Amino acid sequence: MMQTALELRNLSKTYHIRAGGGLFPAVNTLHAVRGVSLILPRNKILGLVGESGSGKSTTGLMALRLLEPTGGQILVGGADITGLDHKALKPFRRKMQVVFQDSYSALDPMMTLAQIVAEPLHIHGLGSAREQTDQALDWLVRVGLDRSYGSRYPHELSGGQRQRVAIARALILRPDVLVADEPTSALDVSVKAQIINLLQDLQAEMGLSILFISHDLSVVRSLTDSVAVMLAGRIVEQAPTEAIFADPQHIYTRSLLDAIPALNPKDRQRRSFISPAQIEAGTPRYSAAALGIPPSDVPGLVQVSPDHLVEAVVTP
Amino acid sequence: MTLPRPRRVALGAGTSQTPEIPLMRLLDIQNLTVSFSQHGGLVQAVRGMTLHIDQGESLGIIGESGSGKSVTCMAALRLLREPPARITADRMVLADVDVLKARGAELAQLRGKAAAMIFQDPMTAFDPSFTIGHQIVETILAHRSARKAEARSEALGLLARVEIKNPAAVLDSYPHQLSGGMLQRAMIAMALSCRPKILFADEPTTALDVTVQAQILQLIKDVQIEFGMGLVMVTHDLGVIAETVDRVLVMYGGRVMEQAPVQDLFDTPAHPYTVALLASIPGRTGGRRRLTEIPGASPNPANPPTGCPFHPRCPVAVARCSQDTPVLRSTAPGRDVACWRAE
Amino acid sequence: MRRLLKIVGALATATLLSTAPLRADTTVYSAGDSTSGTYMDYMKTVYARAGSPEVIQIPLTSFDKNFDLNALAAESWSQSEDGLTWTFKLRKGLVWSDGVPLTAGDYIFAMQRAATTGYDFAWYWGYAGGIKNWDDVTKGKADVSTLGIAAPDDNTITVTTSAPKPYLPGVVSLWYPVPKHVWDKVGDEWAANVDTLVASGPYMVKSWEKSNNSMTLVKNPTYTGPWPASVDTIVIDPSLGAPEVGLPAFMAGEADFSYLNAGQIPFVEKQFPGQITKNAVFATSYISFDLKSAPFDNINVRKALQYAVNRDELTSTVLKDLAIPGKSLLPPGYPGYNEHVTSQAVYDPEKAKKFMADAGYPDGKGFPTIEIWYRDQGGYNGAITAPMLQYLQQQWKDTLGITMNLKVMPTKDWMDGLLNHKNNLFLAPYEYDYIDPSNFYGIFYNGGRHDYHNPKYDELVAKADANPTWDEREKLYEQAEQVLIDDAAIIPVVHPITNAVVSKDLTGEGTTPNKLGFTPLRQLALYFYTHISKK
Amino acid sequence: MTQATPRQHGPLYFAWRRFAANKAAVVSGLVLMILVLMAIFAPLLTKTNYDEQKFLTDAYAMPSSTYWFGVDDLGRDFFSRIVYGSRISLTIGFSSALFSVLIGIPLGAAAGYYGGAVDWAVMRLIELFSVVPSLLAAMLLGALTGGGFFTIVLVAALFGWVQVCLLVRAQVKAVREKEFIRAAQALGASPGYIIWRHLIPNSVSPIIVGFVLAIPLAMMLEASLSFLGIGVPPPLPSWGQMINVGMNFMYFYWHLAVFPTAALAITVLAITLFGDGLRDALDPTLKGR
Amino acid sequence: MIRYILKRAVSILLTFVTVSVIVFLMMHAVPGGPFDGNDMPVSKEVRDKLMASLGLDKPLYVQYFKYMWGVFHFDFGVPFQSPGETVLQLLARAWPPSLILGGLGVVIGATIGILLGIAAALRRNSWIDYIASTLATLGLTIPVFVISMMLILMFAVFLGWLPAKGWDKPNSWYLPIAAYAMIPMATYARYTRSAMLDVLNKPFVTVLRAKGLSERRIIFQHVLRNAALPMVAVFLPMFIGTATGSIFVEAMFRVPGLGAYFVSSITLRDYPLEMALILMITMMFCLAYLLTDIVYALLNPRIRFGGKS
Repeated sequence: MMQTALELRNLSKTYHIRAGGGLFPAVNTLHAVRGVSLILPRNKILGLVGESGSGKSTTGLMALRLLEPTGGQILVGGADITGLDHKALKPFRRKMQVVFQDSYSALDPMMTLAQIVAEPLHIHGLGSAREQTDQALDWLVRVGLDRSYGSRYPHELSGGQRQRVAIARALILRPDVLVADEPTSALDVSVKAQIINLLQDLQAEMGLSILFISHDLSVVRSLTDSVAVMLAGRIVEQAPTEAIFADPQHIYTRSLLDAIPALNPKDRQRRSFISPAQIEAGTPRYSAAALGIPPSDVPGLVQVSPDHLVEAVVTP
Repeated sequence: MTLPRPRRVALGAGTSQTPEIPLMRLLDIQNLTVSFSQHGGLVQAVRGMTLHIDQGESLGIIGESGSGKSVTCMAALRLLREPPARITADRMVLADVDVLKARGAELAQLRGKAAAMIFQDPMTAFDPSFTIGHQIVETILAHRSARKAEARSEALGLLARVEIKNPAAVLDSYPHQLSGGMLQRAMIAMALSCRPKILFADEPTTALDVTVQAQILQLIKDVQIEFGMGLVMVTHDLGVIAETVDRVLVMYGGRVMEQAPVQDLFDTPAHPYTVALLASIPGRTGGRRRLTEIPGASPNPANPPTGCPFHPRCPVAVARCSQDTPVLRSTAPGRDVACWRAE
Repeated sequence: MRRLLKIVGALATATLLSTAPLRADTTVYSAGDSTSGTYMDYMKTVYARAGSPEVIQIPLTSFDKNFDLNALAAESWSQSEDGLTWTFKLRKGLVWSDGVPLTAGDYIFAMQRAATTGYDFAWYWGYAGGIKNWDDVTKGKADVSTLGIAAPDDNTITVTTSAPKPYLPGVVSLWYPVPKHVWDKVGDEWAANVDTLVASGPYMVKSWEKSNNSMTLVKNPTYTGPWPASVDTIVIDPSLGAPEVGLPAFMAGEADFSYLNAGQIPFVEKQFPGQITKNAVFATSYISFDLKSAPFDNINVRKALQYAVNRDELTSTVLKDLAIPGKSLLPPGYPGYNEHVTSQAVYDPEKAKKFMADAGYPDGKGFPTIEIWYRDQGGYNGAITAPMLQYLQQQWKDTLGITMNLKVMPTKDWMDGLLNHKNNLFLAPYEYDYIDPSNFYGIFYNGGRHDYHNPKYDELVAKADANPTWDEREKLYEQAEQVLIDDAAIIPVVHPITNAVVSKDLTGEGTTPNKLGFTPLRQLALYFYTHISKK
Repeated sequence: MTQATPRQHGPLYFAWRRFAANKAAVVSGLVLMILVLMAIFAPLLTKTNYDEQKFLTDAYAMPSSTYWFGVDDLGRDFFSRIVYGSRISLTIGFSSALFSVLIGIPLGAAAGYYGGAVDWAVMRLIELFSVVPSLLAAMLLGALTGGGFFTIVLVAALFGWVQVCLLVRAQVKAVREKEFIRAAQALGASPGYIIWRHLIPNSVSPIIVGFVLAIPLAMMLEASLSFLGIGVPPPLPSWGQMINVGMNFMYFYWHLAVFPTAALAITVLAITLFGDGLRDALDPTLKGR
Repeated sequence: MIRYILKRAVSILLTFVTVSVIVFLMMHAVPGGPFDGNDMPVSKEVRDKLMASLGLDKPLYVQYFKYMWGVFHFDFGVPFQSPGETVLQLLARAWPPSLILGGLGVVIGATIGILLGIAAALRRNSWIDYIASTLATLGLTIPVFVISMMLILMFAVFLGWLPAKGWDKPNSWYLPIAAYAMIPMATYARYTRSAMLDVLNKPFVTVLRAKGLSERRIIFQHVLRNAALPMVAVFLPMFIGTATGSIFVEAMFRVPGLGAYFVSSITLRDYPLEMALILMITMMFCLAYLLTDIVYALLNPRIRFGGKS
């Protein structure tokens, strides 16, 4: 049986936003994330795909307990970490790490690379200062930099190099789970490939499980084992990566795939705007009888093939 | 369209223009160099850039960050602050005007009217204190004598043209009230407002979502054809290039590496850098796999390598590559390559 | 003309002014005191009075520039056999400017009101006047009717004192009338309003600008007494009182005289040679100790400090033009001033050192760091205190090896510190209120201002105060001061003087020096304003 | 593998490079250094102590080769007093600035990091200080404490910390949103660790700028309070006190007012320009101009 | 937005009350009272009698509430140092000169300062910049009373062109206003320069240039408008700070304004006036900040219209 590295159960996040003026303004409730359930199997890379505002980053932050969920549970290696306080959470922090999109803001500009990479060891009090630095320098080598970089500062590096450092910092504690929040979207094409390869290599070496959050379907296709597509805080489709690319079920998934720029000028095509109404109208419908479940008017995830879930309306 | 005021015609006519230039040529840049003084040192962002664009033509400039592609555009409209920037060129003529000699009103007339530009981040490109409508109207009024109401109705039409659903509402909106995609449409509308002959698009979709990006690219392509403009699309994304332009210029380390019609570039890339770039694109085929990567990092503009800027990362480099800078030479009609190894 | 004057340089101003044509009316532009006072009523508020009430009301008596006592409202006075009761006869025919006769009742009423609702004056009439039952009335212990003053008829005032007061006629130079007939209608406000401000003196108020308390005084046509008005109009501008403001105004022809600060004197000497006058103050700046706490409970310490003061150097250098040596409580020229007393105030550093050693602090070793508290104020005191104290600070340090810190504070805080023994060293200034030695010696009488209690001193002062014979009194006061000197209770340091530049147009007795070389100027307001003339 | 330059420089090095390019700031820095050295080595530069009335017979003497800045009303060499005055005035400036920073940093950091109720409370406190007229409060405090050196430092610090606090708060707020803070949180770092290791080091620019710009404020406040009589007690030679005394002599003995005013103006000017230079050099938002 | 203003108003009211309590306590903690003598001590009985007559013998909190109750009814009491009028009357007579002086000073100073700042920002590092910066810094480095004294010496004493003091003649206004304007001029010049540079570095300015707008229009319509936003935040408070009278300028030029009362109310322990002055200024500052918030909101479409981000 496949082991679960990270599991999100029915996770949701709600914001209350005051709108308009007056003494008693309307309070709008914004459902940033609603009822997201995900399983990240051990030693696998799961892609979480969506556009800005789809709630994918919010989900990632909640998974790391960097943002308090409004509802639902987070399980790391089977243990529920949803309600744990700072102290109780600390051992779990070692098992879960994160890499962000903006490598510039992800590294403290006032610290040297050695200090940055050694910081996790320092926070968790692992080893002497010397050992910490040593280990940090080793990790710099491991992510493709030189030991001499240890005394440099972030601003002296290129974006790709900084992202390597961020990865080294994330992995020095040998976590089980890595949440990678758009780690390649700010990078140039040639560097993007380097970072994707580095993640692939380290994942394989360390048996890492990665939750890979991205809006870039091309990258997701090259890197992930399976994909979950998010739209407006919900997951609308989830399947092994090739299944998504080969056989997208949801109209939104299809529109996302359509929007990928052609990689050959010959494949240029006219594109048109897909409205929310079109998405709603295009939501797949499945017969309850065929699925053997009770019918419902509201969309829910339906299993269309063994690993393929899609948000669909179940009709009688 | 109203005619430009007589004085400006006279000014424009008085500037140097050589009779050999074909009437169609909108932009002609030869041997452009842009450098910035920084901490006492001089950083060369663009080194001997040559490009031209004709009426109705679309040119893509592709390159990674720091390759000098945006600086080239900014230099063409003299939008860089001088100093610290220093621009030299053997020739830089935009719509029959010598850009390097243009001053004050002449320059202002060049901008927006001869050439318009759209920028990467629509969120910061508008003045937050004024409505979209105001900013479009003022652009129109800056170049044409029209009544405010006329300009306003024209702005309304432009917003409708860029496929904004409720143009009247957007006209009276402040920038912060609109989404990035909407603002980028508004910026295109603003760029079109004076019927420019040439449109510079500097990474116009980088800050946008995938689906929005596709729509904006489509829109740019549509209006380019409709208005018969020349288009310069600056991007780091090969996909965008593939989608939008006819001819491509590949830049690296402040230099042009290769120039080719877009189909030829994708089919038969000539420069090793172009080859490597195309190979490193993720997601071209199905299945998890390692990508072909270009080792190393882009050159540091403050301390560029000698010879070919790509030689430290080039898989086929020879000794000569590190010493002599290859010149851009024609290998086939419409194809130029700057590589010692390319035939 | 005036504009022209301003355009011409400052140098020419003086000469031009002197040749300026005569004005139809003579107007004197003069400095005032208070910018914030409210009531033009001396008997209500002494320290925060507005303008110069002493010019518009007529006191019983007043001093002239030679400090001789003149009869003003009182035509004559006499002392009873036991010396306890004084009878003042008012001049006949005095009227208020509204035509109502000025009567003894107006004087009595003024005093009764001061005893019940005033506070500024409460100490004066008890301490200087010694009026019977005064203290009990002010404290609310006795009814105002028991006060030792009475008006047997409209022209007679009797004053009963608790002890004989031979100098009482001088004390009553500060006794001004209050128009009871107006007060009955509008109360204290009578003195805050030009319409109700009836005058009994040589001048009356024509206009009063409340915002800065500047006022215009004109001749009081109903005035029949001595010292009549000598100019038509007086414009009093309080802001001119400060030398920094007064001098520019003087130079611009906007003031007829101006006080000078130390920095201005050499400048004015050059610009206006011969026009600087020295003005009488009759004040003393002295050091006082808290005699009850260490280290100043030790008389040797006090003597050491006393002998270490070089007054002559102080006044010839640091306080040049600003003060004269203060070798006794009384200033030179003041009645009772005594050469024998002053001869003891010598500068003797060796003696000072010896006293310090005797006190147990050889070369100042072991002596605590002391702080001297002084008042933050303007005028002539403000001009001298800081430099004087810094001089003393250095001198005591050099001579005695003791360290002294200075601390300046508002008058209220200073008084609070003095009364409540919050510090043990003070610089105290005192300016006379009436011309008699008893004025100065009273400061130390029975505690007085400084909590100084010496039965011998009290006895001598009491005797001197009550003695009707001047020569005997003078001797007794000399003995009393000797007690102070022997006790080293205080150290008189300097007598401040003021300097002023006076326009050449301003002439008359009021601007010419007296026999001591001092000009009265505004210090003797009533005399000054009635003894000047303007070209 | 890369052609990056071999030398390693921290961000402060580049701030220094930017600073060094600003001529006015560098000159100001030099002037400031001279002033500080002057204050430290005052006894070596002067012929008398500041309170020695050695030249009573030459009191009020004008500047000359003997007395460079003349002699004051108390027979003291005025140059000595100006030089010693730099000690007093600079001490007031520096210690007030130090206290401002000591109060401002923790409050600003806490407000910026925790936000919410803490921020609210700190902002109310700041509001409190911004609606009270500072000079009036200074006089009231002066009356309460009796004035003098410490009152001035207290008052200057009491009203100087607000600026530092706001600067630090804004910076911490901005830095707090940076992803390296998120990363540290993800590592299980405590708020105290994050504030101390990340937020405060990254707020070093506003702290330095706040510190430097608080100095002239305190020095000017000292001059103002001296004018109102709550200054440093004589004979301590603070420039403000000397200006106040010298004003009375301005008609003739101009040197008694001009030299301390010039000393104060030059110092305040130097510190202000120095501070401006520092801010320009340290403020990343103005980078690359 | 109304909600936002109400919230600010409540918080500012809270601040106001806090200030009043603190000031009241501090005021009474200062040693000495209004009836402590000047030249000679006043006997305890007399003082007690007088203190009781003004209610100063009551517990502090009673005095505080009594005073604030009066304030609530616009009754600020009677100033001890000027008992012939109420505090309100005193303010009504002493404030106008301060208001005129401060108002004109700030407006003139700010106008010149803004122009200097604009010039300095547009010609960065040119001689204009240096001159403007020097002028601006001068106003902040020389104490205002020294500037006043220099003006008096120059124009009143040596040139004799203008009167050295007073407020009654029109030409007596020039010098104090000039002295007064120095600080706002300096502050505004510095502030404008940095605000302008800030905006000039914004990306949208490049866009405006790319649109072909004239430099003049870019500066005067767009850059100034955006730079004005942060400048608005300092204008009103500064206006209040000076419109209530500068102790220094008014003292030097003998302007019969409020300035002198700040000092005298404290040294003379004139509690009603002291309290009234502080409350008044505090209230005005509070209102100024509130108004600033409102104006800021009105000028800033982000707050005015809410919306995204």
